[in-house]
Amino acid sequence: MSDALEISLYIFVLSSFLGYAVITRVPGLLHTPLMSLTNALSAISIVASLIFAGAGEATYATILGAIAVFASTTNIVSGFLITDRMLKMFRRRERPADKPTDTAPKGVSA
Amino acid sequence: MSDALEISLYIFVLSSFLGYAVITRVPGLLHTPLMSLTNALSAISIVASLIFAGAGEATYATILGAIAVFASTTNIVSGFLITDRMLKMFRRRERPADKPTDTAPKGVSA
Amino acid sequence: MSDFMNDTMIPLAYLFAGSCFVLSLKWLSHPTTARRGVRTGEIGMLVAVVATLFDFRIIEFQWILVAIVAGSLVGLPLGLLVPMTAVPQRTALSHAFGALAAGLVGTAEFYLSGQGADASTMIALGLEVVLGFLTFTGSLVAAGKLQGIVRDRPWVYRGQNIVNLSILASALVMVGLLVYDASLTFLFPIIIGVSLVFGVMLVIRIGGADMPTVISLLNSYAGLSAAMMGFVLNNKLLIIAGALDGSSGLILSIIMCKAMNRSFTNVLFGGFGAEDTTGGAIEQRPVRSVDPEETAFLIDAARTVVIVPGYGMAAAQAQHKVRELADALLKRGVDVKFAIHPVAGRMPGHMNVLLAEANVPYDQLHDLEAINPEFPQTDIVLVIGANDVVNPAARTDTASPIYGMPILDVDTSASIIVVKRSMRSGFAGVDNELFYLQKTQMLFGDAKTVIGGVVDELSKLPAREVAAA
Amino acid sequence: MSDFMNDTMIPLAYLFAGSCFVLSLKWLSHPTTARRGVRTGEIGMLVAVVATLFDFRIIEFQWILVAIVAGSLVGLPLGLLVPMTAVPQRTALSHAFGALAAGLVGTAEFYLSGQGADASTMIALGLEVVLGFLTFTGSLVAAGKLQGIVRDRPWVYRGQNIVNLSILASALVMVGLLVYDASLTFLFPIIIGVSLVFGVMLVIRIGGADMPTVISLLNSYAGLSAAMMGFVLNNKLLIIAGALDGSSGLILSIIMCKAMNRSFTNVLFGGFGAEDTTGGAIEQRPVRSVDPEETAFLIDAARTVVIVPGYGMAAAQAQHKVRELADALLKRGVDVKFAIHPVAGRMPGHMNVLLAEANVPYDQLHDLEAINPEFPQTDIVLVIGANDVVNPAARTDTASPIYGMPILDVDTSASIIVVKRSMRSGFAGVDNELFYLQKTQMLFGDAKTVIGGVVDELSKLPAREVAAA
Ligand SMILES: NC(=O)c1ccc[n+]([C@@H]2O[C@H](COP(=O)([O-])OP(=O)(O)OC[C@H]3O[C@@H](n4cnc5c(N)ncnc54)[C@H](OP(=O)(O)O)[C@@H]3O)[C@@H](O)[C@H]2O)c1
Ligand SMILES: NC(=O)c1ccc[n+]([C@@H]2O[C@H](COP(=O)([O-])OP(=O)(O)OC[C@H]3O[C@@H](n4cnc5c(N)ncnc54)[C@H](OP(=O)(O)O)[C@@H]3O)[C@@H](O)[C@H]2O)c1
Repeated sequence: MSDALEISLYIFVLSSFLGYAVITRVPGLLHTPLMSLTNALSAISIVASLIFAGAGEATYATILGAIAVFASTTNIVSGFLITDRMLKMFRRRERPADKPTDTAPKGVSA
Repeated sequence: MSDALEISLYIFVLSSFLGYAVITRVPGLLHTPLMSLTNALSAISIVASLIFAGAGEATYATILGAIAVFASTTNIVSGFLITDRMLKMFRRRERPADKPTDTAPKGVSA
Repeated sequence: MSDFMNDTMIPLAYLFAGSCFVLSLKWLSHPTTARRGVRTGEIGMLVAVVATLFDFRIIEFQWILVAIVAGSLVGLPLGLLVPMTAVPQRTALSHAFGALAAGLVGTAEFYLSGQGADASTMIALGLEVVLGFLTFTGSLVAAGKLQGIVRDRPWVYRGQNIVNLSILASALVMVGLLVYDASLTFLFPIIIGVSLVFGVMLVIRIGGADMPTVISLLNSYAGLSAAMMGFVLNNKLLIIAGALDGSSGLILSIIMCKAMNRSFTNVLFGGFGAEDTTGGAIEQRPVRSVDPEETAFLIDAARTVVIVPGYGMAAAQAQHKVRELADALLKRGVDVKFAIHPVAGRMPGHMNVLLAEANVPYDQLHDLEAINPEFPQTDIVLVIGANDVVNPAARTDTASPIYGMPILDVDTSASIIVVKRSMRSGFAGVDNELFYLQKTQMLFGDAKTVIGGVVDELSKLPAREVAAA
Repeated sequence: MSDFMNDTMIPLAYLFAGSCFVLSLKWLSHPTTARRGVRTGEIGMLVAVVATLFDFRIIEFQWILVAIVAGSLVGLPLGLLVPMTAVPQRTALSHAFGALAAGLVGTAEFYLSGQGADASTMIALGLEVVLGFLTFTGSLVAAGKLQGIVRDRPWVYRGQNIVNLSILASALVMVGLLVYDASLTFLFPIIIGVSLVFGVMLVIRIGGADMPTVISLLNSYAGLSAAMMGFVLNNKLLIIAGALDGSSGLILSIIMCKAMNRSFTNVLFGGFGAEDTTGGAIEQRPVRSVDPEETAFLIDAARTVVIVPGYGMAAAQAQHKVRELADALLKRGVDVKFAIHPVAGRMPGHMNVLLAEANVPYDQLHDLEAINPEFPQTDIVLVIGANDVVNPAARTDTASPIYGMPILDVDTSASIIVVKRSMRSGFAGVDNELFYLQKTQMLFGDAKTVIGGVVDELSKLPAREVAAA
């Protein structure tokens, strides 16, 4: 097994565990923003496209790279914007929420 | 920055995030077993000691390695054993637990 | 300098970006920190992109500039103008874009340095391209179906699964051949073509209502494909982001399947929901129906009202009217709660976003576990355009296709008012006993119209002396 | 073959082991899955060790065999015979072992291939060795204090912090020199020596009651040192395990500091608890005291009793008697709950383990957030060898050293009975107003003895008609 492959495997496995750990903690309330956010994040593949689009190695590579940059940019811009738009809308009630914990007596904690 | 260092950094950062994510989920109830378990796990450094103890490169290396193997083995054996001993002791009550959720009416779910 | 930049700064920038992405998702775990999460993600992205521009391999910038400007021009409207109800389509579309990028990069990589590649790299490259292109067309079809451009009803014929699977198999076999002998370059375009076809085939056969599950699945494919790109280019940041994206998509689709009590295979190959647009034949059994005025009287008299929104509310764009109704009732001293089923609507979290858009505070929204115990103490449940998620058959009728799907036990409440246009069935295409219960009344009509009516009637009623909410 | 083994099998085995470790900790998140977690960790460890034995660099096995056998011989009793009350010491001891291993490997590595090492490797090596050896001696001292071999009271003198910090600084400077010029090998033994000394200095000055925090901190050092070893040897598995261990230790010490409302610096350099063994001067103010018989009467008459165990219960080994008491009361229809403060005892989770050992089901144990709202409805709180964690001064007296530490609000209950041997103060060395409240009664004596007494008295009482528990 080449070193490169070994390393990639390690990163992949660790990141997958990490993904599982953080994403299972996202409440159903935020599943739609979650979709659009991960969308924007995975558009990080733009860093690879940039190389192809800018290396000037072969015309077809430049073109393919440029299209890829275009596609990724769209996702980055729209993804972050719409996620934030959604999240802006989530707000708590002004008047004290009537959560069970709040209705329960609190003791005299200062 | 050498490749080796770069890779190590990535693994370290990812693992630390992962550690944070999983360990903050361990309830106070199990903090003592947690200590002894992580203990046993970090004794994985035995895999390094084994090389030194068995490579026969230099006597001092062999001796230091062997001592290290000894130390790690103690941790592995005792760590796993005592953790399991503790966990064996944690048991639920036989009669239905009186958790708020359970006392609340359940609806007629089949 | 440039060396230091490339050997040290860029890797560090990428590591920083990766950490930002992890934190970004971590902070999405609560509405109060979620926006910080978005900022963090943006910072990470910015740092990574800027650092990359210093990469010594980049020698000409004009195409990059053009592409970025064009991308932003398309992205801005997609991000700012798309209405909340169209979010599913937009999501599908962006998967298409992401996957396309991955596929194209893979293609470029293949022709540039495919010959030198070792087995594992070639495998990764193959997966990247296949996943990329099938996700591309698949997502486009999904978006089309959700937008109503492509017809919604699944396109099914006998032996379809065998055909589809053999298409996929052929693509993988060709990848295998390339691994075996990279010089068989003529195979590559075929692989691309086949993948594109397979994407269409895969999604065209799935009912519109299953699209959300499919989208999440395609989401994880897109992520996986990006991760594979990372394998090919030894780019750790791509692997991290891809893995995060992939696991997110996978987890969401699992959640949806669980909540629908369906299996992946059933979603992908079941041709489920073939009925849904046709709908169950109009029922002849008698039901008791009410008009907005009576409804207003009834709920105004109640102490506790639980509103159960469903896909119908989204379809009717009724969320704002519903909010008005809830506020009016709260003002009149009625205790109003919303019960949100995990798969109510057509996308995970669909109802939450719509109601948030309509300014319903999220602590008024209660999920299945929280609200089910409360129905027995509820005077009136107002079901607005929901059907399957309140169908008791899921609990009782082992024969029903939705049997075992966890539902909102509205039938345990004192009385129920159901808002829908007809007796037609919901996405699952099954009849709903709830509508025929003695304590159930039907309020027929488009959700937006009738709820609007109820609000007006309420405003006409004399103020009641307010009981403690 | 051996090549394939070393290039492919071993890395995969290590990756597998790493995944096992992550899952192992993940499953520790719930008592019902925790033991599976341990199994998984064991499997990972086994696989990693066996795979390593196939490493081509290993040519002779006799020393390995000797070391493993000897290690097992020492480990078995440490794992099987150590009583639960001695767990803190054992933990400290195993940190010492782990850190020693790291230090020794680092040393061997330095002399074998230290010359070739580049800057970053040398830095990692230096950190590994310094952290390793200071944790080694530090943990030994900590264990000694907890076991009562080393005297408990912190050993403090003026300017001590400056001295300690300069010792540490000197070690780091020497590491710096080695990074600059690896040929200065004569520095290496000095670094080791200084680190060993610093470990002693660091811990000797800290009060026995702060040991748990120190132990957790040393835990994270040990982990960090193992991770550094991974950096030096490019062993990813070591980095993963080290990072997991390190973050665990760090998180636990942060939790403890939070729960004690103290800062790291305060714990490490505060010389806090210098008073604790001396204890506050015996109070002359009057207190109302009861004997076991009266206590039995009182609690038997109560509807709801909350038991608050503290360090005293551990010191007295009274957990079994306490369980007997709880069972007796439950049988007699009294509703009994346990209130567990996060830092009750001398180790995080200390009380939970002891009570679990005494067969108290863990769903009878309630943590601070859960139980505090219930005290106002509680008839009698039975405080058994707890002091600081129930000291109202933490809420009210801004001057108190424990001000701001979240406590159990037992003073909001109807009446309180406190079991302790005297009016002496607890670890924080502060007086406790709770004992002088009108509704408080003191039950003086060794916890085990008096609780035993109460149980006997209870058994003598006539059976009461059972109210709903
Ligand atoms: N949320 C997800 O992620 C997701 C993913 C995949 C599948 N699904 C499936 O989607 C379904 C969601 O359940 P649901 O109860 O929310 O929706 P549903 O079961 O599909 O029922 C929606 C109801 O709304 C009514 N309706 C439609 N347009 C309306 C309008 N303009 N005004 C008033 N009523 C209208 C329809 O009845 P009329 O035609 O008579 O008006 C229909 O019965 C579940 O079966 C779930 O498994 C959800
Ligand atoms: N748990 C952790 O992780 C941790 C870590 C670091 C520090 N600490 C500190 O330790 C303290 C723990 O609080 P705590 O209330 O549990 O204990 P505490 O405040 O130390 O008080 C223990 C009490 O138990 C009594 N006691 C001792 N031996 C006894 C015996 N044999 N029989 C009956 N009573 C006995 C003592 O009074 P008499 O001498 O009069 O009997 C003492 O007042 C907190 O200050 C916490 O900050 C805890």
